[in-house]
Amino acid sequence: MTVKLYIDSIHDALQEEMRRDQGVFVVGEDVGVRGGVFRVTQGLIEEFGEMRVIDAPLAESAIVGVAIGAAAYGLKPVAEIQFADFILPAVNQIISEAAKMRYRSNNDWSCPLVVRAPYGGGVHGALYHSQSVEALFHHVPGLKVVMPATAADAKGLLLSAIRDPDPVLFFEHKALYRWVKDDVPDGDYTVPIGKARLVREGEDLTVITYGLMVHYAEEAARELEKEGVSIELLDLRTVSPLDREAILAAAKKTGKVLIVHEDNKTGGVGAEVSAIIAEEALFDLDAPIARLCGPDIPAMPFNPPQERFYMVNSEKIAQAMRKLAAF
Amino acid sequence: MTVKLYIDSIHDALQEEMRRDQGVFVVGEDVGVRGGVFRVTQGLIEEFGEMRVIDAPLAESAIVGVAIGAAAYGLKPVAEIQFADFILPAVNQIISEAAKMRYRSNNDWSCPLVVRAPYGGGVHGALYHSQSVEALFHHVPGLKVVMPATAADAKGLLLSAIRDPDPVLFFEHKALYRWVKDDVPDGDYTVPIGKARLVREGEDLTVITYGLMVHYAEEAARELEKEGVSIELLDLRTVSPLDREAILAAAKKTGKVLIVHEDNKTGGVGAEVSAIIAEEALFDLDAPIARLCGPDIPAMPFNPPQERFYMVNSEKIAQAMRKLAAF
Amino acid sequence: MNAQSLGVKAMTEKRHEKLGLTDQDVIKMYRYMVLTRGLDERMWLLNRAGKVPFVVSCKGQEAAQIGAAFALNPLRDYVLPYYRDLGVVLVFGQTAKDVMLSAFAKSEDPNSGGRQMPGHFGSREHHIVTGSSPVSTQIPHAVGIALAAKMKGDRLVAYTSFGEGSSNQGDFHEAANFAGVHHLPVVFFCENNKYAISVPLRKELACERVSDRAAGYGFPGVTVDGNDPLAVYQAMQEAVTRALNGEGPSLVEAMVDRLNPHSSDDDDRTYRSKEELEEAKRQDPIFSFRDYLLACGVLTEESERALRDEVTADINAATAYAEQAPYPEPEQALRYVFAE
Amino acid sequence: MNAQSLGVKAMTEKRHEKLGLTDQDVIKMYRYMVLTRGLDERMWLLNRAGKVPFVVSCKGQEAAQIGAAFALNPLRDYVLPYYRDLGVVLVFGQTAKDVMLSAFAKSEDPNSGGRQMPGHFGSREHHIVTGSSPVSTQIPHAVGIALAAKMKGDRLVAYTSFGEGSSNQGDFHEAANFAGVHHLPVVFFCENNKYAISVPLRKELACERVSDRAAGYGFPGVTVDGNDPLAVYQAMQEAVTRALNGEGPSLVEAMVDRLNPHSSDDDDRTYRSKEELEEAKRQDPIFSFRDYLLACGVLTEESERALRDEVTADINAATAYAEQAPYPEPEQALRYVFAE
Ligand SMILES: Cc1ncc(C[n+]2csc(CCOP(=O)(O)OP(=O)(O)O)c2C)c(N)n1
Ligand SMILES: Cc1ncc(C[n+]2csc(CCOP(=O)(O)OP(=O)(O)O)c2C)c(N)n1
Ligand SMILES: [Mg+2]
Ligand SMILES: [Mg+2]
Repeated sequence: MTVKLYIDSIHDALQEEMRRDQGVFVVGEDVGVRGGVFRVTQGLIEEFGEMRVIDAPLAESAIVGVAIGAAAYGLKPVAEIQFADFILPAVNQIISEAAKMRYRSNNDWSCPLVVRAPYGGGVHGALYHSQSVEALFHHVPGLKVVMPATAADAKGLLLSAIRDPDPVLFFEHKALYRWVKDDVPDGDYTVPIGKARLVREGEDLTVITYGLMVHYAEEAARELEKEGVSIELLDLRTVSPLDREAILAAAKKTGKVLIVHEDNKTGGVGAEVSAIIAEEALFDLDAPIARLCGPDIPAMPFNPPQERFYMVNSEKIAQAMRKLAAF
Repeated sequence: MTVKLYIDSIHDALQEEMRRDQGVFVVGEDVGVRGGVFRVTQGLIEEFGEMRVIDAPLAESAIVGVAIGAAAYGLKPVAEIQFADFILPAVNQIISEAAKMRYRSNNDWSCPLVVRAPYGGGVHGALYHSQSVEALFHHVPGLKVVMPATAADAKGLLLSAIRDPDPVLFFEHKALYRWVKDDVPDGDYTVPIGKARLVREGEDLTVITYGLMVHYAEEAARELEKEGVSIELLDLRTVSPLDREAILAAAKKTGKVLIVHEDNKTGGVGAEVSAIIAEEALFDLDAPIARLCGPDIPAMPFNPPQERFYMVNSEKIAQAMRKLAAF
Repeated sequence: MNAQSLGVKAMTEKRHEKLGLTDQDVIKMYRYMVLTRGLDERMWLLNRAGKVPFVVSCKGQEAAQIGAAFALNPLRDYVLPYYRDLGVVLVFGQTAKDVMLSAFAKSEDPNSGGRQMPGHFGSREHHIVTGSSPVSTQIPHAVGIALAAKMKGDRLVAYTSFGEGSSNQGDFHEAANFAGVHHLPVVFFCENNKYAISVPLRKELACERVSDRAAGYGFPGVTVDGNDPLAVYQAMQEAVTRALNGEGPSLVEAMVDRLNPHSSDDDDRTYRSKEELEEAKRQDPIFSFRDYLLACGVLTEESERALRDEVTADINAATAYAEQAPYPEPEQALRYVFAE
Repeated sequence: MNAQSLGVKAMTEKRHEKLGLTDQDVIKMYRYMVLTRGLDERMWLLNRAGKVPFVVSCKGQEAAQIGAAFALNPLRDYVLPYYRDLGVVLVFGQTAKDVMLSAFAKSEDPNSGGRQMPGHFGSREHHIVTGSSPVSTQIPHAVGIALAAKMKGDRLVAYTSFGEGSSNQGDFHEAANFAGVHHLPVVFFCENNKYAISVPLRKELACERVSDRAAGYGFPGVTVDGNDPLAVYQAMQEAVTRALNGEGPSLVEAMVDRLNPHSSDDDDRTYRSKEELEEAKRQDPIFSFRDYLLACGVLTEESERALRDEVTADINAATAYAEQAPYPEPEQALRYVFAE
């Protein structure tokens, strides 16, 4: 175990897997000599050369589309989209192609592709460098969507994603890169895709969340503990496929559920989590299923007061917890 | 009132609005001399000329992007995407641009654009001419998403959409085009965006749906009536913004809710409908909130047995109604 | 090229020999053209008879396709064909039976197990990469295959085809540029049939030729007569040689005529004049190539008839087999969303 | 062009007169260049001082921008500038105060009310169409504006700018083709600064010049020295004339140098040599244009200094105003998702 930054554990996963497997390569904008605009791929071009660390032309549909071709041929591309907001030009390649290659060929072809992208706000990123985009993809059969909250999960899930035989979208929260550090097992290990993590056990209410919000929810849970309210906190880690068993178990345990995400509320991942509970654990509930999410505005404004207004934070979560606990 | 086909009422809305308002024009693939591959725009080029009925080059991002520019300039473009499945190359223009122009300019610019697209399956359309795409957009603040089930609604909603000061996605079910006909008011009228339609009143359980499924649910409701089960049936008509009041009223009335859609289940519009109910009407429920939707497979296969397997139909709905009624 | 001028020229020279093609080679080419045409016409008939729900036709584009495919090596190269490229997948190893199984959407369909419409080719065994309906998405995939092969040191060519209309999609542009930057062994093959469904060239493109676009990606582009399989073969061979020599991609545009409506769902009478269509039919590449082969003595009237009879027998057997073959099981629709 | 050769030539001729520009015009051009540079440098300083969170710089590209904008008519034309086009929006009517309000993300920011990063221009009043961050999306919008104007019979030019890296996006291709097909009055202006963040030209593009791409869309493309505002003006003027005459779009590529890192978040030392940057700084267009104006007697040392002082005073006042201006109210973030 070594305490590592979230960003470093992602870097290490890439580096170690590129050493282990010649088929793994990285392609994206500025991933080479610049080492990525966030420095996730720093040093990789020096170690693995221009052929395996490809500074692509500025064209996301090609970055993903070319990676899909390489994946079909048997390589293991890890495509980087510079900001999750800029994945949209590649949506056709992701949804029409990557997600459907195995299915449409009746298992003859496949697409073992990873698309990495930094997402999320609270970093003065304004409308187009702050968005959460998981809701566009969690609905799409054939895609897996992973959103780690800790350094340990980031590495273990990224290794799982690269070794996965199907396409995986891997979203990294920008605010976590250099803020979160935790114990990361040394060497090779994987964290399974599709399994949630019970962050803390509690009796009074259940919070289900993922990404940056896991940390804010933890802060809020510690706060509520002081007030005598004990919180069960579930980190989904993978938003598609959802870990239904863990969701249902956590919901049933306390009978009160608060779903939290940074993304806009309507049609977000939280809606599906809520619907699963309402479909399969309704009579275990003692309170309406609450959602605390970003407001339904296009995205996070640049100016600090409005950015703060948009962001879900630990105070807002604590407030929602209190309300639900009192129900 | 005249009994009209769904497709004809869409055609008429376009024609009448183009007569009324010089600013309205149509742009898309094959919308001109061919009159659209489904013949929705038949005759328009003859009446309004090549300048207002534009056969665009095969490039959806440009079709939408150019229309956005024209809308910003003050015209009222109606862009046609030949099949909803092919809207994906235009997703960046729709989500990054159309949906955000008003917001990002602090109300200085706007985008009064309509994007029409035929969607849905059961027409031997196979994987890429059968998809429902509303779930990709209902999450996006700044977009309205309209999905009429009847000829009367199709015309009234399309007129509302064209006159709307903001972007509206207007999805037309292919199977309804020449199958459904109903009483359409003569002349100019609008149906408000964001208002659901109570199709039938009932006491035992509530079905909430939209599009083609409204008709299948009606068939099933008639069937169940014979069995002594009375069904409240709500046609959402607009999937974004959802008509929360109508949803909650219908849910509370019977205490049992079945949500039906053709689109894949996970993360579909039904999840949000369920979440709204679970958040605001939980204690009015007498049964878990059920969803009957397309399975989570990439799309509808071409061969008839598997296409039928995918499609939700009136028998499957009747089955789900019986189960819920017996709860 | 028209039939007559080709025939006359052929009296004095066997053009194919100059290209390194033997008499056997050109007979094979002709057989593939006839097989492609025969399958296409049969499927169209079956559609009109209500037996298959949808067909997309390659009628008129066979010479371009067979000329192109013969410049490739099915054991070495990969193809990412568009929906009309029936001739190419036949040369790459799909059989009449495979084609008919796909038309009838039967379980044994090698492309998709009956999941996709006909014309959506795919077969790992035959180096045919699975395709979809949204146009042009396959173009970056071809670039990715070429990139992967280069990384692994595999010597191959990735061939991808598309219509001139589809060359207006962003994916064409982005992929061509990527291939140009990395000097990848890709051949971009544009079958320019002058229509995108009903939209005529003048509303599709403002440049003279699609091949004019290659300069914007730093590689050569040529336009050839797609009714002449030997001209296409020659241009493709040059492109393949460049690719194999590490000189990078090429764009080859073949001018062809679409002799059928866009698909079985289309009716072209609203947008295409009878005269235009009749003129195109007079240029039918099957006839002109036959005339050439007869004129230079590679085929005789009898051997040509025998060849056609063999092909017809093959198609009949394939149709009969496919018609009675079973559909996939309904619940099997749930399989292969992910690896199992 | 370098300062000296320009200066020497200028001794014998006033190049701007040949282009129909008066002495007053070129002084105005120079003033705008100086104002653009001054605002840019001030914002960079404010960022380094921790006062504004983000800046994207146009340093080195002022001559291209001002040369381009002067060929347009702010009352008639519409601009869809990319994030570096500060010079263009100034010519179109934004003020130093507007720019500073945007840098500080204050409520009065005319672009977005403080919602967007600086460099995301927009102002209906000034015919500046609202822009976003994803590159190249504005290019089809420009085509749409030109289309709408043509439909309404309004005589105007839609100008849109982008970097050479952004010319690799599908949206560039699709929009250019659409404009070509419809002969629309659009000027595509590419500011080729030879980098897309850290990615150098040879990894971005395989063609010699971005202007080579115009042929693929059936309209002319030219490449000019972007350090020479008069050369840019001339090329732009030809493009504008073509557009207004109904002859369709043009692509003008200006070769420039980016004198700063990509943005305030970037550090260019890992990918750009000191020598290269120093050479670029020697070509600084502000100095060479000043030398030209001095050499041909349009400016004197004193009038030039006075001009600079005025500009600085303007920037100081704008900065002071913007710094103390209020932020928007938090709950106002909920407004204008839709029309109210
Ligand atoms: C992205 C996308 N948009 C629209 C369609 C519908 N469509 C299918 S083929 C076609 C025309 C293609 O024209 P072209 O590329 O010239 O090929 P051709 O059919 O003429 O051989 C269109 C519009 C599609 N398949 N994909
Ligand atoms: C679609 C999209 N992808 C990535 C980015 C991130 N990004 C911003 S500017 C830039 C480079 C642009 O290069 P170029 O077009 O040459 O313009 P320059 O900045 O050099 O003036 C990149 C990659 C973006 N803004 N949009
Ligand atoms: Mg064509
Ligand atoms: Mg650049």
